[in-house]
Amino acid sequence: MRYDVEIQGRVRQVQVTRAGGRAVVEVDGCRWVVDAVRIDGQILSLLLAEIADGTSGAATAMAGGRSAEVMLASHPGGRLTAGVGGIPVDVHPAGRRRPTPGGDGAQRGPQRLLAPMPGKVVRVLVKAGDAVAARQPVVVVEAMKMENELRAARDGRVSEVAVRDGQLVEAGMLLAVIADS
Amino acid sequence: MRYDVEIQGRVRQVQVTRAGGRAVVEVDGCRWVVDAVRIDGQILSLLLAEIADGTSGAATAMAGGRSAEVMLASHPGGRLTAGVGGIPVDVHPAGRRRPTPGGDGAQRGPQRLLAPMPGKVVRVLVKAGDAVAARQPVVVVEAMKMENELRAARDGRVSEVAVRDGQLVEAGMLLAVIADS
Amino acid sequence: MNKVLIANRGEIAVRIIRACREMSLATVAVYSECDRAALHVRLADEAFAIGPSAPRESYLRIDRLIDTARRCGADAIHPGYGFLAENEAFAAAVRAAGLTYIGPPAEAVALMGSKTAARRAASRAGVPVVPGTETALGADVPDADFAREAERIGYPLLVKAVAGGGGKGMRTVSDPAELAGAVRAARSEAGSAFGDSGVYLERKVIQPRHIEIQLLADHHGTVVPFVERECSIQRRHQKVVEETPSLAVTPALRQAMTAAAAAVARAVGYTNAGTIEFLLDPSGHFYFLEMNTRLQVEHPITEMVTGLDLVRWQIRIARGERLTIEPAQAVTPRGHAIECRIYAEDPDNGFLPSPGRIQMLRAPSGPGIRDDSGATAGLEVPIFYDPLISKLVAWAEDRPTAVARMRRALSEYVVSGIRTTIPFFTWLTTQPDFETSAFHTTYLDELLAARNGRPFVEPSAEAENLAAIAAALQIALAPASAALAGGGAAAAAAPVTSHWKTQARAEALR
Amino acid sequence: MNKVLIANRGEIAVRIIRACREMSLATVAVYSECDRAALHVRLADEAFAIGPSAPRESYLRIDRLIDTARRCGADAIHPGYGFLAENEAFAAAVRAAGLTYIGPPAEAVALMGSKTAARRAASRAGVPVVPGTETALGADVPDADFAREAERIGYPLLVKAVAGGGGKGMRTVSDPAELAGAVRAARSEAGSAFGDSGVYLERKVIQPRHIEIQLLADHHGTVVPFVERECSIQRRHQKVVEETPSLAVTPALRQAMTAAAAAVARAVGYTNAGTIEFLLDPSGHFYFLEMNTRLQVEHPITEMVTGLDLVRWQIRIARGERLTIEPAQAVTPRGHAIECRIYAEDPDNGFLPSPGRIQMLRAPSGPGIRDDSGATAGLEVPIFYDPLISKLVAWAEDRPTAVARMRRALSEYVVSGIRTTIPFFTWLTTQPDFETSAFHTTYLDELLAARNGRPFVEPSAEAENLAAIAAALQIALAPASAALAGGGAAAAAAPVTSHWKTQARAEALR
Repeated sequence: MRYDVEIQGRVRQVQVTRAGGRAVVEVDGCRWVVDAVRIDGQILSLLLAEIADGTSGAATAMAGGRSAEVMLASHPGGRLTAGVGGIPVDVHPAGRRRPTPGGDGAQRGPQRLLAPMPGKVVRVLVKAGDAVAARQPVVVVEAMKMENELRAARDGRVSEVAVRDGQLVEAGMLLAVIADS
Repeated sequence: MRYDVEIQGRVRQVQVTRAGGRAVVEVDGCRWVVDAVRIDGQILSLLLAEIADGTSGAATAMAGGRSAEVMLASHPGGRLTAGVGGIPVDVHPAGRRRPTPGGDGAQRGPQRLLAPMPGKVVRVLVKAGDAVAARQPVVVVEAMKMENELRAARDGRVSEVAVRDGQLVEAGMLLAVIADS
Repeated sequence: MNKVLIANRGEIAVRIIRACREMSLATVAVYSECDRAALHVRLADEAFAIGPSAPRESYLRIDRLIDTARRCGADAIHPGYGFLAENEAFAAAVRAAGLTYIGPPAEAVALMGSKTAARRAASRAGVPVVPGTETALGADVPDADFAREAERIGYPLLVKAVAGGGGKGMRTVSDPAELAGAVRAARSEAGSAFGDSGVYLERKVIQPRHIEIQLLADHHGTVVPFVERECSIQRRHQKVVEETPSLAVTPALRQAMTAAAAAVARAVGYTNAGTIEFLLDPSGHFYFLEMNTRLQVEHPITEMVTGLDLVRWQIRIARGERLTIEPAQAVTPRGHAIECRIYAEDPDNGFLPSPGRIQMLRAPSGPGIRDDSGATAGLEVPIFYDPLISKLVAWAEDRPTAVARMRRALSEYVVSGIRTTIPFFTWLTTQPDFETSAFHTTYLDELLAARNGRPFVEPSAEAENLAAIAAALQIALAPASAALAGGGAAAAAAPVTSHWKTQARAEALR
Repeated sequence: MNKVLIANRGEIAVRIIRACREMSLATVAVYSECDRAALHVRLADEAFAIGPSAPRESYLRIDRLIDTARRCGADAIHPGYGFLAENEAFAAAVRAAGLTYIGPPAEAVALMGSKTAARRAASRAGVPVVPGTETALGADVPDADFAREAERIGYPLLVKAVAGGGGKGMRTVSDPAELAGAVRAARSEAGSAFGDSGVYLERKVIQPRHIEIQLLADHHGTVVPFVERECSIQRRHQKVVEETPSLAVTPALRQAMTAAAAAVARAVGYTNAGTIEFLLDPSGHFYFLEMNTRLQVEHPITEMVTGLDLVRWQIRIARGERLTIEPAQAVTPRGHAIECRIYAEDPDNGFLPSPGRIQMLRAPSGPGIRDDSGATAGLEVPIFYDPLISKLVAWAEDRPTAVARMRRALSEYVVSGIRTTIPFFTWLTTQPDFETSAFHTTYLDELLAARNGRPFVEPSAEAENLAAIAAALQIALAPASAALAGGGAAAAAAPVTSHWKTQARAEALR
């Protein structure tokens, strides 16, 4: 069985074959004998033994290997977060686009910068026509005690600024649009 | 809506009426305004305000009241355990019989004493024909480091002893039968 | 005292409920609309709604809090921290209603609420303050007066709001030409944030540490200061890691700082728990910064190294009991304690708040670990409040072991469904300057600025492989199993599953 | 030392993994068939299967354990407690394989494994033992010799197995006429339990307390004894609650007992962690009982009051490091610590094991609480091993506060799906004799006998009402909602739901 999985924005092919009671999994040319157990819906315990090139999975005599817990959390829109050793890894079913965090979800076309939480615009740092670089702060929104800088996902040019200093915004409200330059 | 719920072996009638956003619940003549929220599948958070006799639920002006968390765990056969303040309460849908813990589940008819875990019979304390009283130890089974006394659920007379000292038993194996005396 | 209403929410409400329960005091929680399912509501003996989610309509409503206390028969109120904890009107109103306020006198709260009045009080008590203006400079003070005053104090300096806190209404000025503009900006910010546009000038201490002294004071004249807390790891003036003791504080300095803290407390007739914050400059001089007239977020680390229960003592003091703590015990730390504030924020996305539903939670435990949390699986982290979900504390015999233990605990901590600052702490606790305690209050901001938004923890190639394998096997194991989706994730997980299932089936048909 | 294989399971394997991780040592877990999903497997860096679920086919298989260590490149083995922890052949085999054994010398394990040899060693070290026979009495010893020996020792007395432990092969004799029968019964029981039918006689101490002294000994001649643990709360010779310090031990007695414990350890060339168990009679005399040549289940309470990490020290000692503990620190408790052993047993049904799937778990936390657990939600508690799922430890400044804190923590502890001993501890910690520490080793058994199986905690009328209301509302809230059944409970819950739904619908149609 082959699965296409988008990991951190890059599509990986995962090949799963059953060999006896165990699974042999191949990812980008590397192979492991994997023993996977679901603890509850969201925790998967994996034991992995790498298969050296040119040998078969059956050669791995000991059951077990490197131990890893992966926590799978699901989000609206079919996105998953896989927590591996406490580090979140973005996972997508193949063929879908990963939304840029804080951005508008599209890798091409104008970036629609939305308010990720309700708050107050404390500073608009750009005006229409400004060129912006990836990660450049565009708008500062205050929520609770903190000021949060909302940044451009990639290079572009501001085509619209939809809010002004001091304005209250709701989550999801449009703040600015950045066209590809 | 009326629910019949068997609690610790006694059937209770629970009447639930919706009054505005809240529920008015009546159990055996006592009434409460209850605000219930499900935290996840198994935890229910209840806030209860007792309704004094002769008044209506609407008279309870403050939202909230006594706070209780109830943990509902399900078991095979439709039994539930409701954990209330750490104390387990047996809950059954009405019309079904509650199995006697360690016994065979029937309140009438012969008690079939089954091994609740695999282990070794260290002592059979009765022989066929003996009269036994409720809670009297009948067979001692050792599991891991402990000796466990299996007791009669209620008064009766031993009609069959199915194991002998030193015998290994599996979980669910018949140990003895006690007929009603 | 028989029944305590806790005028707060989240982890601190849970902390106070625990202290009350251990003292056989009944507890009353209050909740806003979005907090109905919160842990503090579930753990309390009683809980009552006090209004909509916005703080000013619920947790800041003095009238509703006191009314609730009256109706349910509570005879004491604990304010926690934040919300009304430093509001003198609340302290006064609670007492006017005949209830016990578990906190300081309203007068001390009011006095310390004015930064300039607090500075004068410290000076009078013989405690050094950072050179600056004695009184607030109002809107009518001409620019020339500011310039003269600034010249006297010396540059660089800070323009600070009299009613300030958390870095609001504060501006750094390095050049006299910038002064007038900075004053105007600070006044405007202070006015909108605190309703008081008064500002003052203060010399800017370069690379200071933030060192604070916890203290307790009873109604019988006893003041007990505690070993210092090192709180220099801050992001935009908000503490993110605290520890005790500080590697920068010698026994002689500790003696001087605790004595200074006690002197300030005595000078203002302080009672209950409070904290004096100091700046410590690189040459070892310390300056009074301000006093927090409440329990601090970071109080657990002090409890870990002294073995004393500060919340219990707050209640005992409020009941009129005498402080019977051995002064030496309070200033003699056993071992070392570190606290990481776990926030529902996405550290790799500029620390934006990350509200949402916690799908799974597994807190670390074992030797030396304390987790003060208000979170449970199934809870929505609301957008309305400080997104602190837990305080993870590691104690050990010495600092290196405590740091190692903190890293171990962070590696065990599982919070899924939302992003948290756990990966950030995993990164921070391995930074060389953190390991050697070579930091100051702007250390972290400088470190973050240098990273320019680069993620703290990029998944390793191995982590990416594991994620890919897990995602594929999650489907392969049992695509249609009821066990597939735990808790409330069932519905949300379904679309992914079916998408992949289709694909896998198509594959199998070839 | 770089990689440690932990030859154990459950909470103690988790405890050791935590210590290793804090020392940057890689960890290897081993697991039997039923333990594949256990927490120790998931937390370790590597994990390997060692056989079927029955202990003798997995956790007791010396060959497989050493083979696994060799193959994965582990250079040290920690035995934990139980299983092979007091097996001299294992200690010897580990060392013969060129690996470091994190435990005592095989010779000391062997010596202390014989109760009579241990008694002789203690006597030689000048430590009092309960009057009794010096050597094992074999199968050929005539009844008359037993009678003569018994006369010399005095009645009541105990017939005990030489290889004994946990009360097996033990008989109390109050009347000379019962002696011969008791000897025969004890021999037969000892033979089948330990493969050694040797027995000996010992005077029965009336209402003794079980007091034990933890110690550490390095390879450089340093022995450090610790403040005593009070372990008199036992059910059928198994400890269920432990605390430190003991209210029955004066400073002078502590001095004498710790000195005696250290003398025994020195006399047998002991190294690493071990515990000397004593009986303390009501008049204040103590007697050597036996030595446990391993880490104890109850070691955390000693860690809580001394601030020392015993597992970390075990590893450091095994690496050849010198013990640098200040002796005074080890015998000077700070505060009071209590441990409750949380078992998967049904206390209201004769403490029968209650294996099954843990549907939900919420461990208590907050000030002074430590939970050393091997359990998580979704885990099956297996039937093959000791059903200990967690050790709940409460620390506080003094005993009454620690007891109050333990009760608070018990009230927060949620384990659903299986029965546990939590309700039993809720009951026990409110017993007057427990509160005043007026107990001895048979206190609990007498208390239980007097209850004659009566449940410890009968649900109150209020609890029954709440259960009824919750059960009804669980359906009323959202009968068909996906959120209805959390975790793996989905399938199991369904029949109930539909049963009630039908009933409710029928009702609505009338």
